[in-house]
Amino acid sequence: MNWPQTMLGAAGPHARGVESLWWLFFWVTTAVYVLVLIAAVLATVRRNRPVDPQDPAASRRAGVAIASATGVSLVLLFILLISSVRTGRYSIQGLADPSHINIKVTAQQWWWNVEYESTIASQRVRTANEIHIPVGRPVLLKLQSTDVIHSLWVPNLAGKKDLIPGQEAAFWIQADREGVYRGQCAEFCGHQHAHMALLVIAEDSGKYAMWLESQRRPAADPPDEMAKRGRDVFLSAPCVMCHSIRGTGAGGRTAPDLTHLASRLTLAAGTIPNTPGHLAGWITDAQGIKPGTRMPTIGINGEDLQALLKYLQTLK
Amino acid sequence: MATTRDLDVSGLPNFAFGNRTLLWWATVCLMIIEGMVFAISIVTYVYLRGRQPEWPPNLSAPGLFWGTVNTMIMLASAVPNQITKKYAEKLQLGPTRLWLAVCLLFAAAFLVVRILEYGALNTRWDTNAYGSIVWVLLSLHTVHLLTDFVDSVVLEAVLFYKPTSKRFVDVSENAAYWYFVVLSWIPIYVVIYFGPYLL
Amino acid sequence: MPADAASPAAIYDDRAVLEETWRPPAGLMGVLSAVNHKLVARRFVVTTMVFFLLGGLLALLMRWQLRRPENTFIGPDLYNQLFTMHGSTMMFLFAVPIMQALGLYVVPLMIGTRNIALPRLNAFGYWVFLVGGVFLYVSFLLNMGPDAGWFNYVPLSGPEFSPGHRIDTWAQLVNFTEIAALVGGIELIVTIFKLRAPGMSLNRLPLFCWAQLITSFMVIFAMPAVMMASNFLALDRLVATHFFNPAEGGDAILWQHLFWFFGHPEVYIIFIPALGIVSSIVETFTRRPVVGYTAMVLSLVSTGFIGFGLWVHHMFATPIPQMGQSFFTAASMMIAIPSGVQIFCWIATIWLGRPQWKTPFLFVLGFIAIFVLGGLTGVMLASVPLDLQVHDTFFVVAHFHYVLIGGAVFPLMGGLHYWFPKMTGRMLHETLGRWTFTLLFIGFNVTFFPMHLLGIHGMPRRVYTYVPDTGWGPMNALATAGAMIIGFSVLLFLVNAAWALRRGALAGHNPWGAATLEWATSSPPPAYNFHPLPVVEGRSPLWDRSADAPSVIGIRSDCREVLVTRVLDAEPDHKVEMPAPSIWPFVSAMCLGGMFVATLFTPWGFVVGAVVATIPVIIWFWPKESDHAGRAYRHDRSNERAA
Amino acid sequence: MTRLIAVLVLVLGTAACEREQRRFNEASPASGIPQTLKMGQLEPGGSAQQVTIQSEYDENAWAISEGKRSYEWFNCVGCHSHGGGGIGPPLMDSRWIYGSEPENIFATIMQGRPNGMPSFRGRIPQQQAWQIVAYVRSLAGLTPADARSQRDDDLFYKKPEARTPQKGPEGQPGRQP
Repeated sequence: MNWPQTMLGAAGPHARGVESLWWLFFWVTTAVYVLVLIAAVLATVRRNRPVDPQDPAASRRAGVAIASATGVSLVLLFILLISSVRTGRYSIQGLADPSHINIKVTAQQWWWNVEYESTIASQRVRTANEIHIPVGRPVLLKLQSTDVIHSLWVPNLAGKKDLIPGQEAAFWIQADREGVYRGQCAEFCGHQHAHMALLVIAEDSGKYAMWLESQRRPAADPPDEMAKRGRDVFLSAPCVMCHSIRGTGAGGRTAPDLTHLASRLTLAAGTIPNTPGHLAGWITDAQGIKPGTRMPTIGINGEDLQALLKYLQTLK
Repeated sequence: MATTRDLDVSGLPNFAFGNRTLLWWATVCLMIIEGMVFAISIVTYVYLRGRQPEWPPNLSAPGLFWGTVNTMIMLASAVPNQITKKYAEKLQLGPTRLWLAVCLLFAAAFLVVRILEYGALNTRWDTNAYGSIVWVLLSLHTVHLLTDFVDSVVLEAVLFYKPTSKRFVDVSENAAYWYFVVLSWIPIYVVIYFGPYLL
Repeated sequence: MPADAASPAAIYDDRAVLEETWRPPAGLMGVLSAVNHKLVARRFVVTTMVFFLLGGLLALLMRWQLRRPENTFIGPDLYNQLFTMHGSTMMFLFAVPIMQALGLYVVPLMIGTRNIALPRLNAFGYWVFLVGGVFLYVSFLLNMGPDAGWFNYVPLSGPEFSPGHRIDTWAQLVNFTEIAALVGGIELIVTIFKLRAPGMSLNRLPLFCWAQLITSFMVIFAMPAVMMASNFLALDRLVATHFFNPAEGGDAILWQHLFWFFGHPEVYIIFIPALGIVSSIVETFTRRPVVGYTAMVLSLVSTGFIGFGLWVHHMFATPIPQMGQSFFTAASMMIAIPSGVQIFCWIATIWLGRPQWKTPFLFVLGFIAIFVLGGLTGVMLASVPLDLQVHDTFFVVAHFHYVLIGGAVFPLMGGLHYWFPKMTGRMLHETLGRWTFTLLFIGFNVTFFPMHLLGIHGMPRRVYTYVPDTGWGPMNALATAGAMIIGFSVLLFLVNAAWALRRGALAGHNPWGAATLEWATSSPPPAYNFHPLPVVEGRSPLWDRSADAPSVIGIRSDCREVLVTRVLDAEPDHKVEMPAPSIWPFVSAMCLGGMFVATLFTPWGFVVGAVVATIPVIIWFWPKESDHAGRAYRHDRSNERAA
Repeated sequence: MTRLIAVLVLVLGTAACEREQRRFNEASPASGIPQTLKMGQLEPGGSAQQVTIQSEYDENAWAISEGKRSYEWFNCVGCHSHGGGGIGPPLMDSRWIYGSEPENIFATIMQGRPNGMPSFRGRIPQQQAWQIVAYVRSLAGLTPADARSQRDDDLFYKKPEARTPQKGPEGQPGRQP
């Protein structure tokens, strides 16, 4: 589960631009800091001090030193300003590319709803907490929020962008290297702000197309008897009030779409790995793992639970 | 060790008017605070207007009659206010009491008209953002009218009870604050009543 | 003024009579009705330090929860209250008020007058502040503490997503502390403009007073923004207005604009008085006036102005047009220049002067070391692309602790060590002071430097825990250890203060050999501060005081008379009588507090409360015998007549 | 005098604590349906002692707001709209066909009712069901005013529940007043 989540391991053009800007700022400010510290230490421990602390000549020389130091800092700040504005302009540069992919990301209290848009209704894909993108192609994320302010931030790919209820924001990301990049909500949004992560899985175009194709298919019929019984348990449990599985009667829109749950790497917005054990723990005691989450504690155990787990694993 | 160059201040007066007094500077600071409060409310009005295609959103603009009447009364009240200030700074007790009473009449008048103004707004505070900001703008100014009215009433009572020189300074400062309350109504009046047409 | 004709001849310049006229009343009534600026200010400093300790305890609890991943020491609900209370306490109940309280104590002494300009208003300001602080902590203990962050973004803090009255507590706290700050601001401006000793023209005003003056003007211009924002939020939550309801024309970003238009000047309101303290300490402990007086004053003024022009750098991640953001990048970088000039001037002063290694001076060196680093990370945050990476992460937490603890708490600790002898008459223990500094310096850096790395490696702010696989565990454990060290150093300071109050060495008039006027009085100063009032001849009154230095005579001792001087050249203008101690500011503050708390539960609480709160204010203003103190009034009580 | 203040603070304390409590995982007040449930006032012999189920969610602001969210997420709005009724009966007035006590409303949700009220047994978990019960009672003004919800971030279709007048449980079937 330890996927990269750092600003210094840039895997996309936007993040790379910012990383080089960071190192420019870092070295300039470190140099200034060291110089100021040296000046302060020398000033404090120097030996041969002027007899009259207020002698005008020394004061004038000090005035010249202050003026020149200020001049130098002005020039340095100007350099940093220009480089910052140039790097900033680069981050909106992706708009020109018409072949970009449109994804609508809706942030809700404590998970991310991801929808791959398409003019043909059957081509649309709805998944949660994971964004698959092809390597090398710019991706336009349309950001919305249905409740409070969240902030989408995948440090390896780009900066963060707030999702404000009542407004839609456009946000560009692009990955140049394959890999799984972890991101997290960066604007305080309530009880489970700490466990609201998402994964951006960058893969080559072939794998991405195969993944998209598989996500478009409805849920496969359960192969064996136990999985079939699991589906019946699912359709008669509280799950149907909120979740949806295309191909079955469950059509709830207020919670993640579970049609391809088994294909996801994590559960509960990047909090726990997607293994049967964790899935069982999450179903029976969601509040234990994420106290305050909207998933209620479901009273399923024993035989029903095993059947349900078996069924959920078939949802590849 | 009293030396010859000591500064003898025993002859100085023990009260003064205008920007020589402490109270004048405190009132100016208060005016800056109240001015910022009004300015921020007006900026909020303009900001909210910017987010709406139609303003006021499916409501009719506020009726102009009572607002304009009230503005006239307030501007007119500047005359007795100035006279009160003149007599106060001449320390003439009788005329100061008289003209301060006249100011109180004007204050009572525009407070009554203000109640009618609320009716002419054609919206409640909880209808939408427009209603909220318009009610807040009008209510903020009304709070200032009320506090100014209560100040003047208390001052008038004090002029009858124990009129010392310091009280005349207070009357003169109260007149200055009265100007602020009346003049700060002008931009709010323009925004509330002519905002729908101008913005 | 008493009727001169009937009463016996006025008594001028008599120390014994002065002593009697200015003596504060004893007993509980004396405490509740005190108007002497030193009594009120000392109480203010102690109260804000208590809130500092409470805020520190909250911080330790937070650090203890974060010391390892998926810790269950504190749940999310309590943790959200903890970090909101920590932020609100430190910003509203400690940082801004303590700088003003220090100003209320030192400024009247430094400019050579007998009391603050509007003493009863000063008492009222303290009581309103106290009611606000007690109200916040009682609510917190009743599980009603705010839990949406110290800046309380809507719609999370709106009526739909914050049920109950937790956020209303925050909104009312803001009202309390704003009134106290505004009132303090007004007093300091009027005092510095009108009550300076003759001869102290504006270009001889000490830098500490310049800092307090500019801070007070920033308070007056900035605070209304948050007052309106918190009242808009309270209206939205209690009477269903729609300022922040996107469906009915409101907007969530309106809150951010209103709050941060106040928010950024607020951090300069905390920081600029600290610059004043550093200037005072550097001047005294290098035995030389600060180099470039005009440059320092202009830097303070320009920091104050530019401070109002960069609030949008808190909102770079919101969908605000890119072009607008670059303007704020430029403004945010430009403000580094005045601070830089001041640092260079102090270093030049140390270079030319003869530094003494006393505790206050150590805190100034600590300030330079830490604040400069914080200022430079601030330049990084000014750049939009960099800020989009590290905004709302632990990098920002590290930045603002470097500029707030480094930039304000270090100078404040230096200031407390510097003025402690003047306030209490006792010297703090030198070695204990040095240990306090060393522990604080080490503890601070161990706690907050790793947070820069945490922020770069993706740890967001305000998280009650984190997943183990992120690898943030070790650095968080290190930060928690550092927080413990900070706790020890604050404890050490308390021990030092407690010890010094009883057995500290007796501090004479001027233990540090300083230059400013407050060191001309005894420690602690008498109730009337100066007898006779000094006449100022230069920027360092005590250092270049000639043998036959003139002083002011002809001020009455048998009533609380104070000399009012002109704004620019401080020429004597007229005399004013200061009001005597009165209980009514206390009663007014309690009624106002009752009104604000009642508004929490019913909108009618505001209307009824306003009427109830007006009564004590009118009585406070109503002329009464008890308004005047001093022997002049005891004779002609019977035949009071028009002047 | 100080004892009086101490008592006052204690009372204030419990009231405030109660309203602000966030109970994430707690067994709801009455998991099964109590045997004392009755549809009518008539019963042979004397009136038996009535067991009252005091759902502490009534005074809890967070539970009521969660109940409001579940009310909208589970599409109760479809028939009852926001309390004004439509296909289903209105919930804001004081006319209760099957009783207004917490356990009556809980039974209605669980068992379903003729003319279209579906049965949600097994579909809505216990805790969320009791939160919806608390919200429905707050719609009718049967719960303390300061715990009810204020306006929400949607179109302003009606006054928020917190400002609807407080009503006592006068004369409904199923429970003696």
